[in-house]
Amino acid sequence: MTAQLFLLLVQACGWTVFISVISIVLGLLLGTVVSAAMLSSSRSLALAGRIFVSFFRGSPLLVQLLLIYNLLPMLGLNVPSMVAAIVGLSLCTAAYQAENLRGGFASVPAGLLEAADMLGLSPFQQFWRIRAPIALRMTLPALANESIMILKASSLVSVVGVVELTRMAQDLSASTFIPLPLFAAAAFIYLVINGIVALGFKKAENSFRWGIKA
Amino acid sequence: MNPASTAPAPAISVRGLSKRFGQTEVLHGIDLDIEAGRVTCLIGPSGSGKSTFLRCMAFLEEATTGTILVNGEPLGFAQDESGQRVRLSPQRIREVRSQVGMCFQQFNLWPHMTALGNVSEALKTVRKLSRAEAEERAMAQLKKVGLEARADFYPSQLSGGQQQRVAIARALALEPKIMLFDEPTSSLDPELTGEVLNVMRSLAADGMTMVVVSHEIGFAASVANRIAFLDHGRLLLNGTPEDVFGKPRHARLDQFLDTYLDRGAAMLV
Amino acid sequence: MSKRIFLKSMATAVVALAAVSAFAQSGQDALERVKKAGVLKVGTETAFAPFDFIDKGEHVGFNVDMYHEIAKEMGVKLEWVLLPWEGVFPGLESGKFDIVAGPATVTKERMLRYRFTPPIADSTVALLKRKGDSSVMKASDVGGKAVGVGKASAQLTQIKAYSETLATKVDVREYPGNNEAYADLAAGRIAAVCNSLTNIAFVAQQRPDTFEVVLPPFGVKAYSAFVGRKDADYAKLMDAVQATMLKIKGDGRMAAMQKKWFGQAFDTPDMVNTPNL
Amino acid sequence: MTFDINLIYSLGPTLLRATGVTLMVWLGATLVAIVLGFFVAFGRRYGPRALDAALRVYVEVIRGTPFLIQLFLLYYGGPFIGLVLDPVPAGLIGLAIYGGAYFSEIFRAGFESVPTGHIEAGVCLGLDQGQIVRRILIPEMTTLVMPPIVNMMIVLLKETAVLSVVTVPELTFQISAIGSEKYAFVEAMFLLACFYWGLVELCGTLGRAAEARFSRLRLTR
Repeated sequence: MTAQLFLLLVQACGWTVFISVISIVLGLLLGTVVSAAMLSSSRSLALAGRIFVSFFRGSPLLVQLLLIYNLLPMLGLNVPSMVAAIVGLSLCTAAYQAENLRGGFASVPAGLLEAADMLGLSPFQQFWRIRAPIALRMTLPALANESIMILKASSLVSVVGVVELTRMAQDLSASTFIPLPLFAAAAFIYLVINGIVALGFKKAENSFRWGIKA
Repeated sequence: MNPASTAPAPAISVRGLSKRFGQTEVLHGIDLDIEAGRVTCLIGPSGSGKSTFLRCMAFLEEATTGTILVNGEPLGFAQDESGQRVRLSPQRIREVRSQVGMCFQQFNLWPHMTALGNVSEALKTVRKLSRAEAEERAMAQLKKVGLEARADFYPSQLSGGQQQRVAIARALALEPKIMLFDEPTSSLDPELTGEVLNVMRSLAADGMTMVVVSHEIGFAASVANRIAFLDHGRLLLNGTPEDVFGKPRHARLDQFLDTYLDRGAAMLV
Repeated sequence: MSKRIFLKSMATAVVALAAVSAFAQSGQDALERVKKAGVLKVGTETAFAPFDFIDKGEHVGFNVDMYHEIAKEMGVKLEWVLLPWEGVFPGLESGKFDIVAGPATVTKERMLRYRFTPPIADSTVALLKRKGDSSVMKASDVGGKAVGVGKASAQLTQIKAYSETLATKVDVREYPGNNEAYADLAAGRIAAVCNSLTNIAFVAQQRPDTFEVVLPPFGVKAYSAFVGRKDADYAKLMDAVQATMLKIKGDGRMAAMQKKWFGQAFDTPDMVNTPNL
Repeated sequence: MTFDINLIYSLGPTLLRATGVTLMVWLGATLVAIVLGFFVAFGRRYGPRALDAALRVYVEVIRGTPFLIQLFLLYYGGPFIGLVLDPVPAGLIGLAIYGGAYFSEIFRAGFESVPTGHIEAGVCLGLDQGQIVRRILIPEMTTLVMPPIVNMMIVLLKETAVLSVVTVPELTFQISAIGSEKYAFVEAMFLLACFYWGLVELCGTLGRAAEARFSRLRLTR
């Protein structure tokens, strides 16, 4: 295990972080929409939301990525590797985040919204000023967990041609045949990244305590 | 305005109001006028429908039949030319409802905003005031309820009584003509009810039209100008405290006072 | 979600897949498309030394040199699409690239689905053992011992057939990939790994302190080649690649590349039409 | 694109066996992981400070690294420190260690939700430690921890696919073989999606039924 090999791993982890961060943010936005659909009074909208969540949580991410990368071109939409990776990971995490947020939205006490209603806040204002911040704060620990899950799951995007950390470790061990040190080094890098992410979320949780003691 | 008129126009006028949840009818054809500038107390056993009735007057519950006029304007539903009951536009509902403020049993303060944030929120988002102006007005309201020193505290850092006073300030900030109180002291420790009742007393003294659902019979007897007694979704009694509480008493009321009230309060009346 | 909805959505997925595959049948001729774009796209996996691998961060190997020559002869540029092996064939089917490097051992079963180019290497199998393991000196010594091999690979067929010829059968262990088998050989669970000589010679050369090749090779003659599609619209492209490769083979360039990457030149046939496997 | 449906039929018995292996490893590992997670959470909350610190390292390292890498190091690295495991035990142990870290976090939240007053009440009534755990802690937190446990079980079910890397003959290992043997990669992909989606839906349905049952029990008691 040379410094040069380790440097290659560190470079590859750049893609891991890049793809994961974009996917988590996109997944949060899409997840909000999907959870709104699931909570909506329209039955077909709620059903569509449920099927989305069921499929993207239920089938292997590997298969989802292969479908996006290989099926869309047949429909005349050629997606480059990076786009397929981000779309696939975003859809998958959106399904998980939608479930989290659904719980968060449901747990915002109805009275808080009645109070807003009495004061004349429009439904839109009620959602963005009252409901969303509280739900997001309540699901922040779950979002932290999901972010770490996605950082780890991003190792699968190599199947659509993005060489990230795990794939680089595999590729390098297939030419140097020293897999154990390479995999241990990759594990170490994941641990460092995830440690930073966990710390960041702890900080965020602490700065949005709203006077509630830990 | 008109000294000749003994009965001023009612602030809220309820006619033939019924409410059903699924198969169960919880309110049966209630007629009631809420007088302007007076305090009306709704009392009754649990499950008598008094909270539901109050929530109908706030349009948080939609009455199944009947009409509610707020200062002469229909709330939520109106009769069209053919006498058909039609739902008004959300815009119109909001306009009429803006005359009504409400305080809840659970305060319902928004946990992610400070006391000042809670009070100034609607001034900013609904009244579209500038931040500075909204906060200035909010501060004045907090001062009224004696909490200007707690402006930067989050609800979780305030006692129950303080939270309810912030909630009152929040409702008053929009300058409603009528204030509805839904059991404002029920979830407070006994030693904290006083501060809330004092705020309500001074509000009454300022001439605010108030409708209060309460178990505080002492408060009802001493502050209210009118008492309405509900039982099983029907308005059984409606009159001055002297009329209602004075002897001879209605049998159901007597039973209620015996069962539901602590002896101390019952002595008062 | 109820079972009915699940079945319904599964059925929809099947129909969609069928519709998509029907749609994909009708395409422009592949050779015309490649010529027009001026680019030949090649898909491969970079965990298959010495054919395709990563050295100092660069994709190198026999395939890189070989396709460089093919593209040059055809007058087009070369574009690599690097995927893990499980992503390579779906990519070929969906037209992400025009041909696969690989290579793969030519077998009857695989010829049913794909078209092979002229072979590029002898893929006769041999054994890789731990350095200095005196209990395995020749291939037949693995009788009664555990031998690792890639799951469902051509080498699996070879070692199984070979096992039948021995007095005590070989304990054949199947691995998801060759690299896991090498790792387990180092870990000591197995006595040897069975793979193409070209691959294991490279492994032993990279880690001479750990591994050692058991010579001579055994089993039936087999060859490995690049893989392309059998569809009609790919016929001209595959013909062109085939002709180009035979030209490169004919003038000795292929032998030179084999010498560079495998340490020896192979005597391969122009085409494998009836493989032994 | 070629799609050969007959391939799928011919694989029937193999797939049935592979499903069996997947379910067996999954259920076995889940069981061990839940027990492990419970004791880790218990040790962290009620044990000495040093134990809490040590267990915390375990939880954070396991949650911070991909399961694939953990399993690879356990199976192929283990023999270098004298730990030689067969594929199925290695898969079971690896999955259990992985799941245990996550379950311990779920139980930690569960323990925190039980008011100390309830435990003190038990102590006052003279219950011993085991009785307090069995009769107060576990019943009280069941409703809270059931949904995340079901969720985690689904995650573990999908993670069993990784066991193919240490040659456990489960679904992914067997299905991907039809890819490498017959080069039928598209069929393999389709089958993988169907099998896992089906299993996950089944697990989710059973999980919800169990949740409903548990919460009914709580209400009627």
